[in-house]
Amino acid sequence: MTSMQSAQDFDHQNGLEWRLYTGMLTTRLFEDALIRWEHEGKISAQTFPSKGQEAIAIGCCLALERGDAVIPSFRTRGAMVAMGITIVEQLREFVHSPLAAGGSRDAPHHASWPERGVMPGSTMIGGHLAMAAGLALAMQLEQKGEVSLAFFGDGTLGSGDLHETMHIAGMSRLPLILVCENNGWEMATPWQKVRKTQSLIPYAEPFGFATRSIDGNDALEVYNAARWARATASNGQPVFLDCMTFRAGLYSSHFGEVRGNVEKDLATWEQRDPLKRMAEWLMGHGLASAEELQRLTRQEEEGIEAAFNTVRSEG
Amino acid sequence: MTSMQSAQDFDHQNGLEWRLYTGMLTTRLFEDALIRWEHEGKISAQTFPSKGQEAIAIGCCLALERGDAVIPSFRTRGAMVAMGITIVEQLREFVHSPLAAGGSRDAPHHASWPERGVMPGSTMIGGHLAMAAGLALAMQLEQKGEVSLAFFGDGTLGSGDLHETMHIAGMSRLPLILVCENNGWEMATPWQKVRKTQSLIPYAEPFGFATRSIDGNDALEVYNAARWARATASNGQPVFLDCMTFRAGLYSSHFGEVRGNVEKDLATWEQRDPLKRMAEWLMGHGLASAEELQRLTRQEEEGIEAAFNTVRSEG
Amino acid sequence: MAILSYRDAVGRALQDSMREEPRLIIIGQNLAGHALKQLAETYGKERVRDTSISESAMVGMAVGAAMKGWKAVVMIAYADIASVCHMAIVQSAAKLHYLTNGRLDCPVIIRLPIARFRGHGPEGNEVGASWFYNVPDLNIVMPGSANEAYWNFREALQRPTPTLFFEDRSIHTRSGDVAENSCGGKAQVTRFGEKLTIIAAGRAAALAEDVADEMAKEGSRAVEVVSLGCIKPLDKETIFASAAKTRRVLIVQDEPPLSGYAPYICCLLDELPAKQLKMAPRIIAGADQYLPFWDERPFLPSLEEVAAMVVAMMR
Amino acid sequence: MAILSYRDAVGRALQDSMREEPRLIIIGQNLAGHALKQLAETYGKERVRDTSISESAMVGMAVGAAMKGWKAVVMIAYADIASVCHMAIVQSAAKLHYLTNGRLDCPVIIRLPIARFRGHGPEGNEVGASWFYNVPDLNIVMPGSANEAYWNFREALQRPTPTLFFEDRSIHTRSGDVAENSCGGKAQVTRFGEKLTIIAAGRAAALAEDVADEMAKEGSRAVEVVSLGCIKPLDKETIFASAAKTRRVLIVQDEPPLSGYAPYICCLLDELPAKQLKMAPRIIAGADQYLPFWDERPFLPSLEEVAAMVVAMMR
Ligand SMILES: Cc1ncc(C[n+]2csc(CCOP(=O)(O)OP(=O)(O)O)c2C)c(N)n1
Ligand SMILES: Cc1ncc(C[n+]2csc(CCOP(=O)(O)OP(=O)(O)O)c2C)c(N)n1
Ligand SMILES: [Mg+2]
Ligand SMILES: [Mg+2]
Repeated sequence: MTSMQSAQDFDHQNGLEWRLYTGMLTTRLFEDALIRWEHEGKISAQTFPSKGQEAIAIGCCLALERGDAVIPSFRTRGAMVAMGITIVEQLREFVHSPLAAGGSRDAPHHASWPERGVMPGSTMIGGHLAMAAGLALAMQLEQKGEVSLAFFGDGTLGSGDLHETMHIAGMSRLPLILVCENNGWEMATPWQKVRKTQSLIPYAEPFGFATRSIDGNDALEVYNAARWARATASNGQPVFLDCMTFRAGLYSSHFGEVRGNVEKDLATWEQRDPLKRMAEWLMGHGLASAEELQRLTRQEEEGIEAAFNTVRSEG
Repeated sequence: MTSMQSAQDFDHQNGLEWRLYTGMLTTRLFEDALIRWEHEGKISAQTFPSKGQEAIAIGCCLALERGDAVIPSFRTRGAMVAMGITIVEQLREFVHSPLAAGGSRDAPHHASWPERGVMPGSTMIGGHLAMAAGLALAMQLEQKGEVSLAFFGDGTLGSGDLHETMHIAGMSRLPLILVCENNGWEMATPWQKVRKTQSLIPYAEPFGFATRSIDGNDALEVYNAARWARATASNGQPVFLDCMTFRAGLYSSHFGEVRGNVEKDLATWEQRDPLKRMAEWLMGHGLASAEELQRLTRQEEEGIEAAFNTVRSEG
Repeated sequence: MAILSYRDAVGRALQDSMREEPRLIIIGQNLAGHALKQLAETYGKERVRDTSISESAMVGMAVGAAMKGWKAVVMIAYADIASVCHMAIVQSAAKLHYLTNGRLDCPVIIRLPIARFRGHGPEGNEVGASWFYNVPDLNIVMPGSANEAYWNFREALQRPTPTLFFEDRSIHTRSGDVAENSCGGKAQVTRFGEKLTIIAAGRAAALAEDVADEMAKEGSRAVEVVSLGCIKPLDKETIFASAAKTRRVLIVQDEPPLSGYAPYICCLLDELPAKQLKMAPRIIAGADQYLPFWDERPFLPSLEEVAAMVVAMMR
Repeated sequence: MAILSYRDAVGRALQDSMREEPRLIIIGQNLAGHALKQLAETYGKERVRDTSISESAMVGMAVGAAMKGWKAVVMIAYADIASVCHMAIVQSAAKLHYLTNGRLDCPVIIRLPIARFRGHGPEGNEVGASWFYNVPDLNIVMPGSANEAYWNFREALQRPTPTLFFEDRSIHTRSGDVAENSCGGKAQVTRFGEKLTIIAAGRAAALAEDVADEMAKEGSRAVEVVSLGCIKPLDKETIFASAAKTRRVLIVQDEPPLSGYAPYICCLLDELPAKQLKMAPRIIAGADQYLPFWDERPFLPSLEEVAAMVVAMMR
């Protein structure tokens, strides 16, 4: 029985599954639009598409509660979406709208809305993890049961900061959740060329983290694991979630790497596309029809275009 | 059967056991003298005494071969002794003798004799490990079967550089031996206050290191483990030796920390003093008498004083 | 307020801050067991936190805690180690305020004791302020007196941006009055004179005062001393006022001459209308080399050198 | 030798060095799979080494390899990341020669591409040379032309001390002749003029040349340009000669004004006998703030600003 079948408390359109689906859908379509706009010269920011990995951001962030904080990686736009930052608000950072909360100072993939739990990340691989631990430290001192969650790519294993952070967090029993977007690639380099094991769990365990390796392309499994992680971390044991996934898109919209022999993997992982699987689940459970989902996609696309026009008119 | 009983190829005064013993003895007496001279105002360098830990440096370095390189920690004076650097040569660095090979530039605990395999360390905890890996990298490229060995304290677990170095060394199969002087203390802080496990092995294994936890106060066990480590590393698998020991002296001659409730531990570990145990082994095997060892101690002490006078007269 | 030694002034600032700021934490090594035993007993290990030797994560965590409205003092063993956490200081701490468009503050002090004349060798006797001198939004304090030490510490915790606190151990025992009113962020005219202004900070400021005092003993009121206290941002008003008065400026710094407050102040003074100064400002700086274990003094500004330059400039 | 783009000149220098120096290795990320595919195929993965994202260990390893007589180029993804390996650069690489009293050399290049105008945001658009400007024994190259890029690279590998190679991607496509003879370490008078010298490096030097060219089009031969190429150590002879000739000096740098070559050169010129210059040297530097994602240009020296200052200074 996979978690897809075990989900409960379903409520059409407001139910968890629909929220997982729409969160992933919005992320996918928004990032597609960002790349398109960039190539059309309408915006100048690069995008690090999370295509194929959306379930991780959405599943984790929907499992959080008020007061929790999240630091996205450069590839976790879904975190902003799931934390309730609207497309308009996000777009403002790209185009230097006078209404941009962050003044378009930080790179848009690190844009933050601190009062709503989306914290600024770091362009330095691994650099944001200690900050996430510091948030957890403050939460521990405040004793409200809040947790801090950080996303990062599997390449972060190379950063000393990951290990230093795990060392202190484990020892201090911080309410910290580390979520690895384990897509097996660092830019154009497959994990086998630079490390021993794809899983990062063996490195986290000795520091005292509770760990789980999960199917990062199964939104419900991610969600359930994140709920468990939240409870565990809030109780004083930091958690490491290793989310196995695959990057279906390019490293970034400007990098244009060629990944050798990636076609077969791409085809395999297309079958495991989290959005597609969630759509099938919804349809399989009679909770949505193909037409309904298509309509939703069109609506979302239109909403994204409309948001872009809104934001451009603010300038 | 402990390694103490299993040793072979013994040859009076030139045999391994005698060399282990005299190496440790010289180190102990030399460090005692350094602290005494410092307190007498004759030298101005601080000393980080390896008292109680001498077996690690001596056992490891006697296991090395020509062309191998070692980077001592700030507490591994025995490495210089075992690598054949004379007391006179070492002392020159303390007193800025015109004959000091290093010109008394580096701190004397990091003094180096590169052409004889003693490389400069780092005052930054963990900072020398990547350099040791770089030496190993050069050795791997040169294919002469040489190995690189670095000593460090257990507090180094906190340094990101240790993990980064293990990551790359494991993946590149470098001929690197990491030797942890695991005395359970970081200055005035016992390991329980800052980390989960005393052993560092769980952190090294996932990176692909061959590992062994050993009695760091048993010179023969250290030697045998280091021989194994040398063969293993030279064959392309880096090795992590976790040498359990205890710091019988102060953190340093100038720091004067008070370690809470350390008396009992000190008493226990006095029984396990590597010098004493080796002396007992020699006497137990009829290879030395108590008088002979006392005479040796006096000789060594005189030699050390003589060396000091020699070096002072060079100024 | 009280006559205190420089060392005690820092201690008092820490105590008073802990008492008055309930959301202040201290992060460091060997605090409870050694360096801050008493504070740890008073405020508990939740607020006086011992960590592993992980400076990069320590600073990052302080920044994360600041995101939740906490303040932090990070205790670094000695100034040179700032290089280990350069990323965390520059990328995480100093940029937080800017990146978030002022929505988050970072009232964090990184305490960096300069370990002069203690035989630590070239990796333990540097200042390192110039590694950070051109970093926007980073305050740098270098007190030359108990008063400056106390107030600049207190002031730093009220700032929205982080502060490097370079405390010079070589003047730890120098005593002075800690005033009732804060001099935080302000330069002090600590000796009044007519003909020449010496601008300096930390040990160099103390040195300048000694020169002025020696000359005063011989009846000369030529030398005015501007002790910076805070070297970034600079109190330009006090600098310019004194320069306009004496019309001769000598700047003294311990670091080598290629950067630091000395060349920057020199450039600022160059912008004065021609003829305002009688001659171009002069600089005495440390030698452009590392400082050997054996003796740092020949390579640092000395009383004799400063006194001689004063005489030469007034000829 | 050939007309090459700036980018190709660096590529050629790397190729020629690999061919001519059998004991040269390259350490970086994404080399075999992307950045240096061809070199990796030619020289194999032993000499073109992909590693994890571990800049601190990468630099440390290069230093270790240098201890055995190897040379190394460490490829950093972009200049800002130098903060991650500040310790390895300053404590390990730059000090090796000094600490060992010249017994070991460290011919290591750290390649640091400046990622200007690419929307990387404030953690991806800095230069960071001033973090290192006051570090003894560290060479800093900042080429403004293909010629300077090629020869300073080649020269760097012949030095006993390491070199930071700040390559400015914003002038990657600028072409120029690579001369037969090395200009490594030497400043170049790239435009000859009579009345005013602009001293600059990298992008700023290219800017100065553009200003001189524009003025030349209008018939003015006022502006002379000294392109530094190597900003540390400085070629004082060329600087002083040009200053003595034109008697007006403007220094332009991209970094903020508090440190870097600009304030240092300004101080050097202050030491000239009074009246040698017609006016105090002037500086145009980047603003004392971070550069926003949205647009870096308003905060950096521009053609218009430099041209206007030239006019103002000659009035
Ligand atoms: C300290 C540091 N080194 C290098 C880089 C350049 N860089 C950006 S992303 C990346 C690869 C990241 O791989 P991974 O963590 O697996 O994330 P993914 O792209 O797969 O999501 C690298 C090397 C950086 N940003 N920071
Ligand atoms: C990066 C860094 N942080 C802090 C210090 C200060 N320091 C020197 S030794 C030491 C404790 C080392 O403990 P351990 O590694 O266990 O060695 P031991 O003294 O037990 O031999 C500390 C914190 C340092 N030298 N470098
Ligand atoms: Mg990845
Ligand atoms: Mg220890």
